[in-house]
Amino acid sequence: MTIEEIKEIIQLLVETGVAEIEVQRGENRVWIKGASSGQDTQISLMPASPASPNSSVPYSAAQLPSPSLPSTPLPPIEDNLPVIKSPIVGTFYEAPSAGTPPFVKAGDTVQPGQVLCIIESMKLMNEIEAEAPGVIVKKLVDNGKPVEYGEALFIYRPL
Amino acid sequence: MTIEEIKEIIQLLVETGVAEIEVQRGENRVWIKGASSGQDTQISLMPASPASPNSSVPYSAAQLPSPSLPSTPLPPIEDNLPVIKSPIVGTFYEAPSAGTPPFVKAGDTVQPGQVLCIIESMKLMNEIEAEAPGVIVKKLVDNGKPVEYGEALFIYRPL
Amino acid sequence: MFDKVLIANRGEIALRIICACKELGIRSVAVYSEADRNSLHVRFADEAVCIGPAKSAGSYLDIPSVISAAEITNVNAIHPGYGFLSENADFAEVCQMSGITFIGPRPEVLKLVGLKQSAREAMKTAGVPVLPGSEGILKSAGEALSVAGKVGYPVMLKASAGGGGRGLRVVHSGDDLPNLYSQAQTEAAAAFSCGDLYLEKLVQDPRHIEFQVLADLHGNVEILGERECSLQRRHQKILEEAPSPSVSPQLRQTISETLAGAMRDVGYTNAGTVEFLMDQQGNLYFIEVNARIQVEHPVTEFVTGVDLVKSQILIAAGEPLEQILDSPVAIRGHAIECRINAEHPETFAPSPGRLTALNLPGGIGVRVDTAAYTDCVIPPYYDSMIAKLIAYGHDRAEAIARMRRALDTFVIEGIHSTIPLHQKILADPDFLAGNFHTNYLSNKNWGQAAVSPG
Amino acid sequence: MFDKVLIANRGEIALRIICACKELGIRSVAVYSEADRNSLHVRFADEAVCIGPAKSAGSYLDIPSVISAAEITNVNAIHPGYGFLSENADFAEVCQMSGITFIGPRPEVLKLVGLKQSAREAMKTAGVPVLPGSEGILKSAGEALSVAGKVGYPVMLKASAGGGGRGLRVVHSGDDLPNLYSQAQTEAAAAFSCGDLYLEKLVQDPRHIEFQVLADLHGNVEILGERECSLQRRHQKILEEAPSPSVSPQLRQTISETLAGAMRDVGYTNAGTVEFLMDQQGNLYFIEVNARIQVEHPVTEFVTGVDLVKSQILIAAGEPLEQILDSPVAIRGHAIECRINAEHPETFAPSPGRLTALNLPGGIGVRVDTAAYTDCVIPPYYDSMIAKLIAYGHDRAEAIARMRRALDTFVIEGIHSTIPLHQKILADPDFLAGNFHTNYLSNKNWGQAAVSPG
Repeated sequence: MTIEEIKEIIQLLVETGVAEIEVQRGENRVWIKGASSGQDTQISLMPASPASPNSSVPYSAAQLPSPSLPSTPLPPIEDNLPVIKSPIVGTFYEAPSAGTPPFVKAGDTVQPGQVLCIIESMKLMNEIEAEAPGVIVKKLVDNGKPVEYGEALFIYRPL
Repeated sequence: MTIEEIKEIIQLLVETGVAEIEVQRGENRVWIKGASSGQDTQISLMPASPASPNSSVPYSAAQLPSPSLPSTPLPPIEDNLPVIKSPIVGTFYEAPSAGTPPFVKAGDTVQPGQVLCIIESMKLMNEIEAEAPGVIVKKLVDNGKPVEYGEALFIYRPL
Repeated sequence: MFDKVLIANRGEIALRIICACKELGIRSVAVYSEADRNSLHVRFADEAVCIGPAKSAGSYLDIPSVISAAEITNVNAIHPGYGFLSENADFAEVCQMSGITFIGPRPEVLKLVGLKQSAREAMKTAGVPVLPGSEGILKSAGEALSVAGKVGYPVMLKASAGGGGRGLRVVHSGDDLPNLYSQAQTEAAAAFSCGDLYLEKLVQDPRHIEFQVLADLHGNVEILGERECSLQRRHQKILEEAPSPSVSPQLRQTISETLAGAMRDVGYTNAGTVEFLMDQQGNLYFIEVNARIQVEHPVTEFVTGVDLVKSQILIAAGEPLEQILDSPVAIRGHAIECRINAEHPETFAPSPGRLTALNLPGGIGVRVDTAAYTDCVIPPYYDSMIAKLIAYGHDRAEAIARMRRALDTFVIEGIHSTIPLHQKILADPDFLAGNFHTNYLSNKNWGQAAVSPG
Repeated sequence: MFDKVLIANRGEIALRIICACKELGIRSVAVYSEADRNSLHVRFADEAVCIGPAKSAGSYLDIPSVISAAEITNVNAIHPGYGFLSENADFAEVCQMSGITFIGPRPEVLKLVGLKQSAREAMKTAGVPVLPGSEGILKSAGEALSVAGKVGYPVMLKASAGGGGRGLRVVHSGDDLPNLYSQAQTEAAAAFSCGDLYLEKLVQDPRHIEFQVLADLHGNVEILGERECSLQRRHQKILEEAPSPSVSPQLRQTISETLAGAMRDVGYTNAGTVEFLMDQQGNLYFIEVNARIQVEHPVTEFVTGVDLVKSQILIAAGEPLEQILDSPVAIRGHAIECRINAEHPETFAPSPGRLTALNLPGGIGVRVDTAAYTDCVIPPYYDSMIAKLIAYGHDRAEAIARMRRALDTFVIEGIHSTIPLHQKILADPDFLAGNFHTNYLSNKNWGQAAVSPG
């Protein structure tokens, strides 16, 4: 691998905001970790508000009044499992109506098309369905709470 | 991998802000980690104005009207030899008076205390003396030209 | 007064409105797309809700998402800013039905002034000068030919629902008219789902001049002078000033009085702008109403001392104008705004990307409205404006000198910007002499500006 | 008019003066120490000369270096800013001898007003109210005892050449006086090479109020209203406003008229500030003349519309005041300045270092004077001010609301700043009521402010 090629890779790193890259060609190997500026690119894709005080997010929450509504504090993703996100803004309901049991609970196996919850938006009840078979690992939002676009609703394990 | 190539990689590291890099070629391997804060400090000590267009100095000369007086464009230091700098602001004279030969010229060996040039400041003629024995390699300022504090006047080779 | 206001916009205008809310002690809710997660309007609002993906059709333009965000955050009112949903009568109507105050005119007034031909009729009735042209919508190319014969060529065919130059054709002779008529009709139908056209006399090399309106809920209307917006590229304003170097105090007063009556007659409320063309004899002709806060509102704020965005909120909350404004509002000094866009200064090619270095000018007489910061990313999804740079002076010469030094100390690296173009304009003898019109930039060959006036 | 001006200063004031030069079409020369190589004043001046090492004694305070820089760049004039050489009569004299215009008062006037006791005498003669105290320099502790007995305790012993609290002692009874007298004398001699002392009655919990003066080379003097500078920590101003909430129009007019005569009598020229203490009955007493532009000049600029730094340059170039100022200069609205220092907001411990993130507030009614940028370094060698944040409003309430939102959107990371202290002040009922004096901060226990008034 020539210096020119390495330069190109670094350029890519800086431009795309990729954090680390490792390239191996036969016996040649290069490993690069983007730094302060490379990290920034990553930061620009991170959730804005729940920055921990020691993070290097441009404007850290420590010095700023953080918005009271959580701007998508991405939940700790247990074991790197995927999440089911809200496709709309609205109010989350776990059950068809008050007093009835929830559509799903942790441990349930769900099939494609199965209703997982309702998001109420402009008085309309939107049923959110499972897209693939899986097991619900955890419900992330409390009943009746507002959710943003893209907010994680459930952690699930695909089957 | 030659030292020259390693130098180039380090240069790249400094310019792009990459944090770490590892390059392996066959049995050769080099791993470099940029000094997170040290790196910045280094940049902040770089000359501000004569920044080359591809440098990462905060505001590059390419996009800015550069000051017409050279803000100490550190001259190319030939073979990494030391320079003798001006201790004051003023006008540089290579000779005691017009028409007389210069105090020193390239190739001259100078002794401590020997006068190298005059810097005129507020009508006062300040004689600049050699501090250590050496050979003058190059005069960097033209006769009668203004010099800043810290501006390089001569390149010399210590004896 | 409102407790909490949602700002249905992004960028500098969202931040501008958040600042107005903070000054009034009102809590603010930002909405944002996934591309704007790290934006300053998200950072500085009291609350923020992600409403959709980067593309504005699914976020900033999506009425259900915006209304849902307003409902889950329990706001009293929505400020729409400019662009996006700001002049959307449907949106204003949904707000009304949802019990949320829309900070802008009533839906029916938005509808009236949004249709160019009906706005023109209303203004004409109230005595505001309009361009000679068709009475209402043209029924056929034949009618267009007959009207054009009466007002004299060249004429313009315009889409009634139009904007941005779509459905617009310049006609130089009757021979070309039938062809151009059907082209314009097809284009208008495709762009606005409405092929209605009308016809107006073409003004050669016009100036673009607009008057700022504030109207409260109690029938009081105040005109806060005019702005000169003739410097445009591709029908987009690039540099604005107040007052106009070509409007006399007499003309200002006459138009202001007529306009105040006209806006009262149509039931206009909140802030708005009435746009005029000025011909080479100095006559003004109404062209359209912009029923929202304008990008260039700060030049009016500088010369009148009125905070237009705070005024919008106060008006929507029911405050009468005499509580909001000094009486009488005086015009003092001169202000210029340069739009600093993420564009190549010569080709106007968009230049989105990361600002690797940023130095904002400051000091006396200089105002910057921006949501940019060092290391922020200008996304490719929205308009290209990075910042508005506004300079004020006792007179036009001082404002120009201030603007020049502000441009000299404005540093943007990492992307191209229109700063060099503005530096060229502010050194140009024609600009300095106030000698320009809407074709100024294209005549100078500065950038690839379109030739037809807007 | 000058072709080229050298700015013998650094930081925001150097940039402020460069901006004024640019607006007047004058070329500017920056000087800088090795620590300031990457400063914006170096970047934006037309030329820049390194004049010495980081420590100011060898650079910004070194007269031969500054004069040499002026000579090799062929400037017509030097603007000294504030601090450093700005009130140094020797420097002004060297400028004169070198054929360079010093933008400030004449050397002999600098000398006169620089000695507190002679300034006090001159003011007293012209009818400006001064504090009861000694007539001229005290000859002995015995004379001090006798004067103190007449004016009544507590009294203050002050160094004639003094400043910054050195050589200053508060005396509560005659028993303490002899000891404190010799302490003050020793301190003054060490600090200023002059042990001369004088004595004044101590005003309890005074307000600090100062009047802005402009005087041309033709004997015309204009007083541009006052500034309220009572909010101090360790004798250093931290927040200033104009006008003062405690000066009535009548008092302003009376003092202005008397002051104009006094400044004309002493042959004062260029910009200057006359500082007063106000006692709890609202009486003003002269304390000293600051013969330079003040840090807090922007609040006066906001309420008068006068560009004080441009005025300084025009005055030095011989322009008469009637060409520079509107006549009469009116005071409109209210302005507040917060000094944003690189200090811990509670301990006031200096906090030099790199600004890792910076967001400057902007928008309507907000002005920022700063030389800071993202990633710049605040060096430990000079004063700790990073930025001046100034907010303007129609009235004090609006100015306060603007300042609050400006502070809320001002982001500095990497070092500590006084932003949180200002946020506390601007939310404090006593401040909002205009109910404060120079001991306000120490009484609140906000920071370790010294107890004795300045």
